[in-house]
Amino acid sequence: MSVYASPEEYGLADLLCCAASHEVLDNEIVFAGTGLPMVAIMLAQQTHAPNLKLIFEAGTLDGRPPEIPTSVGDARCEMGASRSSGLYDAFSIAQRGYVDLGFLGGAEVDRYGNVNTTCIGDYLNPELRLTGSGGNPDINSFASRTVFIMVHEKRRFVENVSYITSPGWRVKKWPGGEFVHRRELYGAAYRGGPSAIISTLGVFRFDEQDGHMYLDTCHPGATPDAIKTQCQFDLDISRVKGETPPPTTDELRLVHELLDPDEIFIPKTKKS
Amino acid sequence: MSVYASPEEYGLADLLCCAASHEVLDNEIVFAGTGLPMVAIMLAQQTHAPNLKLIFEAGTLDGRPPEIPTSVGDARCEMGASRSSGLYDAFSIAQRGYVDLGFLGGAEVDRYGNVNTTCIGDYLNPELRLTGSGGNPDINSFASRTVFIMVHEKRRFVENVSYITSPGWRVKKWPGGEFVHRRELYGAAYRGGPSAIISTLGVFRFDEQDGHMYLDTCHPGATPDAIKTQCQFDLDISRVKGETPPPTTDELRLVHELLDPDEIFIPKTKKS
Amino acid sequence: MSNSKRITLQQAAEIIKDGSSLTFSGFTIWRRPMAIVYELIRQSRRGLHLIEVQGGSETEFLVGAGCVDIWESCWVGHELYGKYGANLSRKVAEKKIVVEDYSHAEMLFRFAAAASGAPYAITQTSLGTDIHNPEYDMLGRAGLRDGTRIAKHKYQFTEDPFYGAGSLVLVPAAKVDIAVLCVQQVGEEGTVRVNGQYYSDPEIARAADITIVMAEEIVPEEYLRRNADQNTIATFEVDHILECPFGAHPTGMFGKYDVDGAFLKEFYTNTRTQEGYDAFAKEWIHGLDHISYLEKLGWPRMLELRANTAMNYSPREKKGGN
Amino acid sequence: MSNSKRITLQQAAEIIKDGSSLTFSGFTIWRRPMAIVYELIRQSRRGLHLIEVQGGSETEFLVGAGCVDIWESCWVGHELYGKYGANLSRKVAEKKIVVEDYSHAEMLFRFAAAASGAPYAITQTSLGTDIHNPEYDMLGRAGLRDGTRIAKHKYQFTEDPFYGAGSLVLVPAAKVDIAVLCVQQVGEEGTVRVNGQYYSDPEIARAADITIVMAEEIVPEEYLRRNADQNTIATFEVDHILECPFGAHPTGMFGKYDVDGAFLKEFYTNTRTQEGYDAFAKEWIHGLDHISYLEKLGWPRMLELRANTAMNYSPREKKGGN
Repeated sequence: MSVYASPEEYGLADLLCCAASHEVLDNEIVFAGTGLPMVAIMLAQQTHAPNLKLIFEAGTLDGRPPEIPTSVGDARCEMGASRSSGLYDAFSIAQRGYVDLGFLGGAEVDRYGNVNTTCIGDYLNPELRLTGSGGNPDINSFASRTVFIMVHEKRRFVENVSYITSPGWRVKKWPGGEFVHRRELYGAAYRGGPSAIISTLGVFRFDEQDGHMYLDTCHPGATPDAIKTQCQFDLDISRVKGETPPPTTDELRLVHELLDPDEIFIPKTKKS
Repeated sequence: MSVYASPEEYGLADLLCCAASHEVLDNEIVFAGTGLPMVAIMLAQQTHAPNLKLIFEAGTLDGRPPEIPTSVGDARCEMGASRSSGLYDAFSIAQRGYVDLGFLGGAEVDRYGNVNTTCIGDYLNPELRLTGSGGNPDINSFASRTVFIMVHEKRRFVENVSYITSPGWRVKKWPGGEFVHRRELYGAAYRGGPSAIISTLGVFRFDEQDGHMYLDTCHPGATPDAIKTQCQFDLDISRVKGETPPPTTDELRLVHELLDPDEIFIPKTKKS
Repeated sequence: MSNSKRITLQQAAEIIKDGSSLTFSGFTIWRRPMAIVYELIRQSRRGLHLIEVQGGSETEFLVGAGCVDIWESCWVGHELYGKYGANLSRKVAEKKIVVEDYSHAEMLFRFAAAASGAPYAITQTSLGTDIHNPEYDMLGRAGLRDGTRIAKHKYQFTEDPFYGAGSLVLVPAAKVDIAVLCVQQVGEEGTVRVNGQYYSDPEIARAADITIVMAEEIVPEEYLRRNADQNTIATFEVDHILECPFGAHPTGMFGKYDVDGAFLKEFYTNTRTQEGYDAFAKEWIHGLDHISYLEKLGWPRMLELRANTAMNYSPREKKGGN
Repeated sequence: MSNSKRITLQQAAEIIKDGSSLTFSGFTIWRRPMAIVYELIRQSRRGLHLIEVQGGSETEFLVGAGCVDIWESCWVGHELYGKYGANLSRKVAEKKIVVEDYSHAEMLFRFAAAASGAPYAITQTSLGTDIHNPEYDMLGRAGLRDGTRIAKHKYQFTEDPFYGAGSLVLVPAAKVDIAVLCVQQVGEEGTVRVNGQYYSDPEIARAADITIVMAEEIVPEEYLRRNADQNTIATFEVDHILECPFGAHPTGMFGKYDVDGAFLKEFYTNTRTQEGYDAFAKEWIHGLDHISYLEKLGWPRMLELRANTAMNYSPREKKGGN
C-alpha cells in the first residue's frame, strides 16, 4: 500500500522526479537523458514499470546501471546492459520508431510545446548562448511521447521562444516559417509529440488536435490562477484535474537510499 | 633470384593465379573475392606485396587467414584479422574510397570491360539465369582498379553482353541507355575502372581515354591473331607487349605447398 | 521474466504466414536458419517474398520447394559447392518466380536504411549497369509497386546538391515482415552475441517488423550482460527466441561447425530438376524433425564438421566437399 | 613492420595545421584526447574548424584559448560539472567565432554519411525547428559555402518518392581533415579496441582524411588480432598512433579512470572570463608537458579516479565533483 509523504518529508526535486516517473508505462522503451530524468526512469523501473527498457543516447541499449550514471556517456551506463554500442545505433533505433518515451529539459517553452535550449535573445545577436540542442530535437522528433522537466518562471513560459530547438505540436514550416501542425511536416515519422511539461509549478499537457498546452495538475501550494500569471501566453486552465500527487514514502526511500544516495541530482532537502 | 618454371611444371590455373598476383602492388588495400583471386592475392602477400591489406566482402578487414578460406563468409577469414565486422563496414569502406584493387570474375565481357554475371540471353526471357551480381558491380564501382579473371571463349568475349552486371569504361546512361564514358556518370566516385582482364588466353588492358580493350600479353602458346578470332568484337592487338610471364618455381611452391595444398581452387595439373 | 520470448521450431515457422516477406541472417552458406527453412517446407508455406542481402542455400531450398513467389536480392549459389542457384534458375526459366535484381551493396544499404528508419539510401554503386535499366523493373512489371511494403519505384536518380559529387542512385529501404536469425548465443531476454563476422545480421534484425532468433544455445541473460560491448543485437530488437543446436546445418557456424560441403554438393548436383529436388526433399526434409534429421546425418559426419575451439573452424573437414 | 605509425604527442599536434578541420573521439566529458588538445594550445594553433558530433570539455579548452574560428556541432558543456560552454558563449557574444548548429542526430548522420562515402544523409529529425531556419545558415552568411570541404547548402528538403514517408531533410556529409581519437588500446599496426560505449568513434575515424589514435597503451598487434570480432577500427583507417597514459584527463575513460569532476568544475567556474581562462591555462597547460601535468595532479588524485577492474569505473570517486 502506497502512503503519500507529508509536505515536510519531500522537496520540489522529489515531487518532479516522482511526477516524471509516473509518466512511464511498463514495457516501454525509454530514451533517458542525464540528470533528474534518469533518476525518474530508474524509479519507475523499481516501482510500476519493471520491464521498461532504457536507452542512453551515447550507445547503451536496455541498460540496467547498478548505480546512477553521472551522464549518458558514463562508464556506469554499460554495466549490466544488453548491448553497449554507439550513437549511430541509438539514433537509428529512435528514427526506426522503437522509442515510446523520451525525457528532456528546456530553458524556454511556448504554448505549442516548442522548446528552446540554444540561446536567449536574437539568434544572430544572442544575449546568452546556451548549451545547444544536443539530442533534444532528435528524441522529441522520434519518440511517441516526450516529457519535459523545467523550472517554471514567466520568462521561460513565453509567447515565442527565442529559438525552436525541439519541435512542439505546431512548428515552423520552412522556408516561410509559418506555424503548421507537426503532423503535416513529419509524415511517416509522426508518432506524437510532447505529452507533458512537468514544471516546478504544475503538470501541463497538450491537446493533440489544436496543439495547445493546458494545465493538468497543480503542484501542492500552487493554484491555476497563480500558474496562469506565470505564463506569457494565455494558458488554458479549464481542464485542471486537481493536485499533482505527492511522492509516496516508498518512492522517497528508493530515490534517496537506492538511486541517488550521494545527492548527485536530487538533494535531500528535508532532513529526516 | 626468381626462376621461371618450365611449361610442364605448371597448369593454366597456375598461370592465371600468378598473372593475377602480379597486378597487386605493395601496401594496397585489396578487396578479395572467393576462389582463385583469393589465392592470387595471398600469393602476392607472400611475395612482392607483404604489406597489402585484404578486405573480405562479408566483413573481414585487414585479414591474414592462416589457411585459404573457402569463401569470404568462411570462419577462416576472421582468424588473425585486424577487425571482423560485417557488410555495412566492407561496402562503406569501399564507397569511401579506401580500396585500391578488386579481383572479380565474369561470364561475358564486351570491348569496354562491361561484365555479365546475371543471365545469358534476353533478361526478360533468359536462356540461363546465372548466379547474379553479388558484389561484382560494387567492388568494381568503388575500387581504383579491378582485375577480372575469365575463361576465354568466343561466346564470352562478345559484342554486347546479355546484361551489364558490372560497369566497364563505357556504360549505359539511363533512362536512355546510350553508352557514355564511365567518368561522366560516376562523378566523385570515379576512381578508375577495369584495369585488366586475365583470360585463359591472354592479358587484356584498356585505353582509359576511349575505353577500348586491347591485348597486352599472350599466354604461352597463344598468338595475337588466334586470340583475336576468339573475340566477337574487333580486338585491338596493336599494342601487344609479348608473352605473359610464366610462374616462377617459387610461386608454384607457395601456391601448392602453402596456400592451396588441398587443391581447393588450383589443381596440381602437372604432377612433379 | 514473465514475458518469455521462447517458442518452438514449429511455432517459429508458423509465425511466417503465406505471403510474408522474409529475410535471413548469415552469408551465402554460413549461419543460415536451415532448421526453420526445413520446417517452412514441411508446413508447405506458399507465396513468400524473400528480400535478401544475398541468397544462398536457404534460398535454393525454399525456391525448389515452391514456397517463394518473389526473390529480391543479388546472388544465389552454394559458393564452391554449387556455383549457381539451379532451382532459382529453373523457376526463372519457367516464369514461376519474380526476380528483382539489385547489387550486393544496394541490398545492404537498403537494409541499413530500413534499420535506421530512413525511407531510402543514396549510393553511387552500379551506375551505368543494367541493374538500373528501367525495362528491368520486375516488381513494377508485375504491378506490385503500390508504395506500401513494396516501394513505388525500384530506384530513382538524383544529383548531389552539396559537394557536386555527381550522379547518385536512390534505392528504397527494404521493408520486411520477418527476419529469421541463426546465431551462436542468445540470452533469455533476447540479447544476441554473434561471434566472427556478423555479416548483415544487425541491419536485418532492426529492419524487420518481427525478429526471430534461433541460437545454438540460449544462455543466461546475465552472462551476456557482463560484457555488453561484445553483444551484437539488443533485447528489444528480438521478438522470439529458440534453441536449436546445429540449426544452421548444412550451412556453417563460426566457432561451432563448418559448412557441410558434401551435403551441399549433393543438393546442388541432384536438384537441377524438380524431380531431383522432390526426391532430395523427400529424403532429407519431409517426415523428419530436427532430431531425426541429426540422427540421419549421424555422429561421424557432425564430429567431422565440429570447429576447433582455438581456430573457430574444423581442421578435419576436407574442404571442397569431396 | 617497417612503416611504423608511431609519433610523439608533439608530432601529433603538429600534424594539425592552422586552419585544419578537426573532430574528436568520445562523448561530452568521456574519452576526449585532452593531452593533444593541451599540446595544440601550447603550440598556439589558430583558425581551427571543429566539426563535432557533440562538443565537451575539449571544445571549451580550445575555444577559450582562441584556437577555434568555426564550431559546427550541437552541444557544449561539461555535463553536471558545468552546464554550458562558458568560453564558447563568451566568444559567440563577442562574435569571435562562427557557430553552425545542427541537431545531435544530424551531426551523427553527417559523419555516418562521410564514413560510408555518401555526400549526404537523409533523416526526418528536427523538422519544423529553427535548426532549419534559412536565416540561421551561419557558414553561408560568412560566405564559406564553396562546396569543396564546406557544403554548398546547410541542408536541403525533399519528399520521399518511394513510400510517401513525407518531408525529409538532407544534411551534408561531414568532411573533416583530421580525427583525433583517445582510446584504451591500439595495436602496433593501428587496430583499435574500444571498451564500453564506442560513441561515434568508428564513424569519425573513417570519415576523416587523417586519423590519429592516442591510446592508454600500445599493445602487440597480434594480441588484438586473436579476437578480431572485439576490435572497433581496422588498421588501414588509422594513420598515426601514440601511447599516452591518462591522456584523456580530466575527461574519463571507461575501464581506466573516471571523469575528474572537481577539475572540470574548477575549469568551468574559473573560465567564464578570458582573464580567468588565461590564468587557468597558465597554471595547467603552458610550461608543462604531459608528465609534469600528471606530476602536478599528483598520485592521490589519480588513484582516486582509477577504475575498478570489475566495474570499469571508480567506486571511490565522489560524484558531483565536490
